[in-house]
Amino acid sequence: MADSLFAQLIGLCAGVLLLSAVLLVWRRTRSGNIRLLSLQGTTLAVLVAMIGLHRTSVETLAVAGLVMFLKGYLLPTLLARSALRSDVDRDAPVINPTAALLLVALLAILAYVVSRPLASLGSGPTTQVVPVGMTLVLIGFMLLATGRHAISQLIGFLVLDNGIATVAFLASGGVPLVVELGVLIDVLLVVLILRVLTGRIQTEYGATDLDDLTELRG
Amino acid sequence: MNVDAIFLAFLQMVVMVILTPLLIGIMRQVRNRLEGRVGPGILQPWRDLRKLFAKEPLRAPGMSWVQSVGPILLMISSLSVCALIPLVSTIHSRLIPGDLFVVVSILLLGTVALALVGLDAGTAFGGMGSSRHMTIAAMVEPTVLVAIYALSIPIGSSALGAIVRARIADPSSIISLVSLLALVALGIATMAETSRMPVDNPSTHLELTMVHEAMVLESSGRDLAWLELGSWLRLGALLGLIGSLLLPWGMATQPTILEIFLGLFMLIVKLFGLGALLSGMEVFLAKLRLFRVPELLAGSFVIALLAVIASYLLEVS
Amino acid sequence: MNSIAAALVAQVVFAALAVVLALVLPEQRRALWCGVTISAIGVAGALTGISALAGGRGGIRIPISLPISALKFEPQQLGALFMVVVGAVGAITAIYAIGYAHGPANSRTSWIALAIFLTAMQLVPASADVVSFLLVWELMAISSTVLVLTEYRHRDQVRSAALWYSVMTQLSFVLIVLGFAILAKQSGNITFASISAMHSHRSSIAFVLLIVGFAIKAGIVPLHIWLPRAHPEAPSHVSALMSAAMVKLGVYGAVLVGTQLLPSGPSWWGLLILVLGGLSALYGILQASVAVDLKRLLAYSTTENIGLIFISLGAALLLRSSGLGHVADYALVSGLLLVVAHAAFKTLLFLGAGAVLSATGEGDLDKLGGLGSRMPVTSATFAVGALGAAALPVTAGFVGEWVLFQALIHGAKSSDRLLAVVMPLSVAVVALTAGLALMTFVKAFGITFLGRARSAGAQGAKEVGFAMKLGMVLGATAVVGLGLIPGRLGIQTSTLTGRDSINITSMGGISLTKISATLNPVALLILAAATAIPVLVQSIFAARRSPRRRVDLAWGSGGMRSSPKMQYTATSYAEPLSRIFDDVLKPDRDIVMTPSAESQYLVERVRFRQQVTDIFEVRFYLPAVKWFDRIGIAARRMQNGRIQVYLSYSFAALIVVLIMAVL
Amino acid sequence: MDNLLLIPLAACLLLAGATATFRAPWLNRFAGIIASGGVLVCGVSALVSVMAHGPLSAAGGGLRADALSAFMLTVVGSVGLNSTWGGLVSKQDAHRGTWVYQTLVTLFLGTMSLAVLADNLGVMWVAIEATTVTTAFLVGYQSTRRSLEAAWKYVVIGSVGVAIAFLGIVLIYAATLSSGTPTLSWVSLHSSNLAVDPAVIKVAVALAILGFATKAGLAPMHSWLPDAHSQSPAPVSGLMSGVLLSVAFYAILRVQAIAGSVLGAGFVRWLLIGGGILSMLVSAALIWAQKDLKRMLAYSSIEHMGIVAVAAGIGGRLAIAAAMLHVLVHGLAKSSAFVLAGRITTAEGTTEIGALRSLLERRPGLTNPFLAAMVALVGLPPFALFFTEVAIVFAGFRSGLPMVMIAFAFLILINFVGLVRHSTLMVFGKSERSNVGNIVDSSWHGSRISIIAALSASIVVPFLMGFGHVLARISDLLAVSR
Repeated sequence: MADSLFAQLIGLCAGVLLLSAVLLVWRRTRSGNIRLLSLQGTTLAVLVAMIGLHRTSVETLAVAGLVMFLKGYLLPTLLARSALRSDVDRDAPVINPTAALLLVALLAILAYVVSRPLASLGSGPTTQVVPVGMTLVLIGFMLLATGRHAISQLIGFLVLDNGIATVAFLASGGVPLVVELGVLIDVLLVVLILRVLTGRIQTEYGATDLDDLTELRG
Repeated sequence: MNVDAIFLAFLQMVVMVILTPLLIGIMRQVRNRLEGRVGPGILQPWRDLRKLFAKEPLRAPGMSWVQSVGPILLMISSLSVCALIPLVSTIHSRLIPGDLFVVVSILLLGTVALALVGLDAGTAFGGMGSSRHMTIAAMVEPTVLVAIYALSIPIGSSALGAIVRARIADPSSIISLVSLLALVALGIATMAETSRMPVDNPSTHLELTMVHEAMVLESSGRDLAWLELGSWLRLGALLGLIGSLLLPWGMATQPTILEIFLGLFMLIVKLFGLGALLSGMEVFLAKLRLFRVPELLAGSFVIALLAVIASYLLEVS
Repeated sequence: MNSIAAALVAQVVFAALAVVLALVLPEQRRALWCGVTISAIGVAGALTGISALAGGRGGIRIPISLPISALKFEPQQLGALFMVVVGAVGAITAIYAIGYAHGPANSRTSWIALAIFLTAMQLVPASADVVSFLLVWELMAISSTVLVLTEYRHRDQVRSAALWYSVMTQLSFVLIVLGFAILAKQSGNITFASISAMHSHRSSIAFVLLIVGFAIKAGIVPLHIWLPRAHPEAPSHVSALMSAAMVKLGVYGAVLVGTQLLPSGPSWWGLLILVLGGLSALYGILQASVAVDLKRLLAYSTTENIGLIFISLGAALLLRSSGLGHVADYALVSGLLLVVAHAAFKTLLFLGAGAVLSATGEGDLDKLGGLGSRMPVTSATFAVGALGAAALPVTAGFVGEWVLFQALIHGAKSSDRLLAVVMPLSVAVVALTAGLALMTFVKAFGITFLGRARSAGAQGAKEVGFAMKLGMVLGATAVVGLGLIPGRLGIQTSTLTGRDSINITSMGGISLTKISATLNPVALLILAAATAIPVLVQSIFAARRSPRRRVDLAWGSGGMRSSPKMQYTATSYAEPLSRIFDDVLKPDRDIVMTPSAESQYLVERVRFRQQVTDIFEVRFYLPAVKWFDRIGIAARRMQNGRIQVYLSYSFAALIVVLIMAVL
Repeated sequence: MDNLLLIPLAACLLLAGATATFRAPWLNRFAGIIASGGVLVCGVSALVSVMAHGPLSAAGGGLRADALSAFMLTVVGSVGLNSTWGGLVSKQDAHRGTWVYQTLVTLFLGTMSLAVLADNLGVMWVAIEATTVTTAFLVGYQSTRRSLEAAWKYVVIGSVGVAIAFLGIVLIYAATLSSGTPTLSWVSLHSSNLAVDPAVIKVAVALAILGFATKAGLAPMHSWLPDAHSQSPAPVSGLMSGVLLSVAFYAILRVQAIAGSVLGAGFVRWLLIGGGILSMLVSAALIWAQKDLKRMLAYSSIEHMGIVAVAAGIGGRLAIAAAMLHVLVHGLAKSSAFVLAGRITTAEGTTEIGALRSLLERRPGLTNPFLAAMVALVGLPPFALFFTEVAIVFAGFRSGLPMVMIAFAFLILINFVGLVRHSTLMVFGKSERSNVGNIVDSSWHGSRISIIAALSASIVVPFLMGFGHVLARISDLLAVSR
């Protein structure tokens, strides 16, 4: 594949990732967010696939497939399942969307600043867009810290994880396979556990609103 | 030298035992005369003592061995003080230099004995007297020490004999500011320690104002005799000390018969003179309220301290 | 394995033996055997000290797995003196404890703790490097805390006393660790030898840290706060050990720092110690003079005595720094003499207080009285102890204060304005302290043992058993013995100062050669005896002529009204004094008048209550505790249970760290 | 000999599998004990052979045991043994449900062993994340509202933190990639001749340390810790406080070593010292007015991790040796304290400090060892934490950090006061509830051998010279090589 095309496609994917993240911050209907999440996962998979094609390494392509299955399909569906159980679809965030979006802008700038040293990892289209991954990480963290609801925290966690994966693939074309597998499985397990816990919380508290989970203080 | 010193020490003891009752007699007589009364004559204290030794002491329930041991302890301390301080002569044994601190602490031993006697009977007034007595003693001790400390600085020794000898050698030091301040402080301390006016009224019969009398209230017979004689000796000794510091001339510096007799004579003159002076003053003094006494003592303490500091600063300039 | 090492090992072996005995023996046999073994520990410690004072060297080393040099226990001259003191006190108190310990004080725990406590105390002055010092120091602290807690079931104050004690002790530990760490860094090694080997350096921070740290342990005002709480609550033999031995180790630390680790300091170092000492001496004796609880009185008098010792130490440093070396030596000697003297008479006094406590069940002076006839041995020995505490001849306390006075009056070098002001003031402070001490101990002895019983407990008191009497008699012997022939000890202490500036006189007295002052207690005794002869003869003659007559009522200014209630109590005895020092003591008094039913002008009963609190506690410590509580409660909001808040902590940390990383 | 390293992992997996499948009663009771015993044996023998002839490696270099790993394996084994044995349930309590518990505990031990044995940073990361996975349900085991809440917070905050750590590891890998030899093996990373870009490594290390610090319970990422440790069953609390924190800290040490060989000491030192002091401050502030016994112990764990962090920040032979000793002894003491606290609170039916009174009179059997454990935890002799804390102070002054050390010492003091205050109140304080005043129960409510052994071990350890060599070896291993 031609380098120029590759660079454009990479840029495109990065753009989509960033856009989906910003939309996640903006829109607060849970079902919509989950769809955005699957979109993000898919885009990530595409990104990986393109890197694989560019490097012509089967391993990476396999990983791309795995990512597609996991982040594009499995995790969003799991989330959707547990989201169905809870009645309310809207989620009032701790801070209002405007402030959140401004915060996102700041985080993006921060991400660019802190990933300045990473630019030295080598020229080429991939390293140029590493900051996007950083931004995703920070946005994910922000979603986590502002989510008022179990599901929205899960979403935030997954965005953060996507961000890390993005950085991983962009900066280094993916860590060794065994580590990669371990990572994916761990993420899966964590999400499963959180889902189980959400279920139990649902049964205990009748809702999955995190404001109820403040009995342990001091 | 040592033998002479010991001999002189015992001489001083004997002389003081003979003189102090007379001293008390003279003081009372002077007072009586000044107040326009005839008075019993100066031998009355001797008669009192003889009477008391003849009477049987009473022992109330609750009284312990302290009642009989205390007075003797007081006597011992008073006599030892008389032996240790320079009265007739400035010669002191090398074994027991009349060290300032030793003398003061032996005096205090007597004070303690007196206070314990007061507490022993377990009556209200005994305790009251002893409490007041100890409070005053506690306040007096620093004054005495600091005052004599002030006098001892020029000599650089705390032996009283040495101090007096130095003053004989250099009379000008007596009328120096330091020595005058120190002597004033010492005088006030003496009045307080020996419970004279204005701290205590020796001839009061009103229990609530008593200090010394309240302590001996329960004692009788020979116990009382010892207590009285002991306290008189303390007064005599302190007056004698002031005398030797104020007018050291004529005190024996060599153990020759002549000098000793001269010293004796001077001692008698000084004692009786000072006694008369003291009781003369007492006529014109009113007893202080007990809670005003600390002010007096604090004042005397400050004077003593000034004396010390002055002595340094004067030496510097 | 030379003699000293053997003796050190012997102490540890005895301690282990005592622990085993305490564990295996049944309750009724425990006291005897444990007591004997523990006093053996004490004897072993004293012997170690003596042989080290005699110039013996040697010790034991214990390697540890951390890369820091091995633990070394090698007593030097100075430490050896304190080992003797601690060992002797330990031996006497252990013998006493055989008779005293019963109930919780006879439990396994408290015997084990006692053994460890004594051993640790003896090893503190033996330790030759910082880490082992700190180790035994903390062992001493924790075992003594256990001992203070002995009677926690009976009184709830015991727990708070133990808490205060452990907190203050830990504070002192922290300060000492920091100070030693500074010195260790500067010298590059943790042994005392290497620290004192580095010359011409003055780390004022280290000095202040160490002095304050040791001052806490020594019960110096305003850090004394634990002492009047812990001493009364502990069993009496433990109070004796703590007050006579453990507190001394704080002094040991201060002396060690002032004379060996940091010998060449500026003059304000000495001044600092001097001021601390003066403050403690005055405040301690004031509190003691108005105290109504016997053991509390003794505790405050400990503060006073340590204050005097600090005065002499401070004077020594001050004089040395202003070039009066020989007088400085005398000041130091007086301090060490006072250490020994105080150990002797304070042991005795606490043991006596314990005897009174166990005989009457009352520690409150206002409920005692008239014990002199019921408990002759206790009262006689207590009287000796009181004489010592009042620094009257012929006791050990008097010798110490005499040397101190000599040093102070000769320490005034007129060219030095500082000395010219400080020395007389110190003389005045010491003199006032001595006067108040006199009053305090007349009160303590008179109210307890003279007069008539003020409570049923005092009425039915019986003399205590043999072991306790033996302990007290040994103590009294020490007090008088050291008071009569101080020469030997004086020479021993003067060798610690490097120059031998003290001679022993023909009568075993002490003579300060450099300033030509001599003290011959024996001669004084002979003089007193000589003067006593005529007095006694006259008394005997008079007694033959007119024997005593018993009357069934004291005159009491002529009344049937004189009931024991009418005696002066401890409170009323100290009343004039507490009025004089009202501003310092701030006692809270209240008078409740209950009028009779008929008319409010007829008063049925008047009850007067007066309580003297410790102003330092009220003004500084309790507010500090409140302040900490407020902070602690405020801090709980940090952890308010909201996961979003927690996550934002992490988020903030992430951002900060990232920025740090790229900057 | 090298395959020794496979044993703990295999044993744990097999036991877990067996317990999950057969659910035999004896497995339901002893699986954890057997597993931790096995880990302990392997750890000690690995330590011996490492000291004798150098590092071991197995599974094609995937598993590697140098002195540090072997030591940590020993710590995992010993503390695990203490907790599991101390938490041994009686036969009748071993109902059918406990197989889940035992399986998870066994897996937990396995994952921790993997974390300390893995040579590859990635694998180490996976293992540490796996500990979160295995412990999540253990924290929520009692499935009360509070335990669920604790579990949720634990999983979310913990896995987020570890995810950040993964980002750091990814960047490290990327850095090596640019240097031509892509690797995550610690050995090759630690060999200082690796030409990597310090700027990248700096960011990477910062992220990795921050992430692992979350698991290690360092402030300000500590917030999950008191909830999780107070809600999980006592043995699990013991395990988590005693070793899980230390295993996470082990990861920090590894990363620090890499950073040291690339960046030098400075940056990470201040990161660790800052975190450590902050943790001690947090624990001091929150212990002071603490109301819950188990939370108090949890905060004291935060304090001790802070102490270890400061020591690691100081670096150098003495500090590192002290830190290692501290990790071991704190593990033993804290697990004993947690187990005993668990028994006390179950016996009393409350964890409220305000409701626990005069324990020594009423439950001497439980309270005496608890007191001993507390004495050990506040750093008093004869327990080894005294030596380590003193040594850390001295090391700090030696490497020229006086102000830090003064703060350190005073924070230790404040923590001491808080702990002693509450403990004395619970143990000696007069009981308000008159009706409970009269019970006297001197039984131990469970096995005592392990606790006695653990406490006496934490006394004698500083005097074992062989141990000294191990500590020396470890501090050489972690020594900053430039």
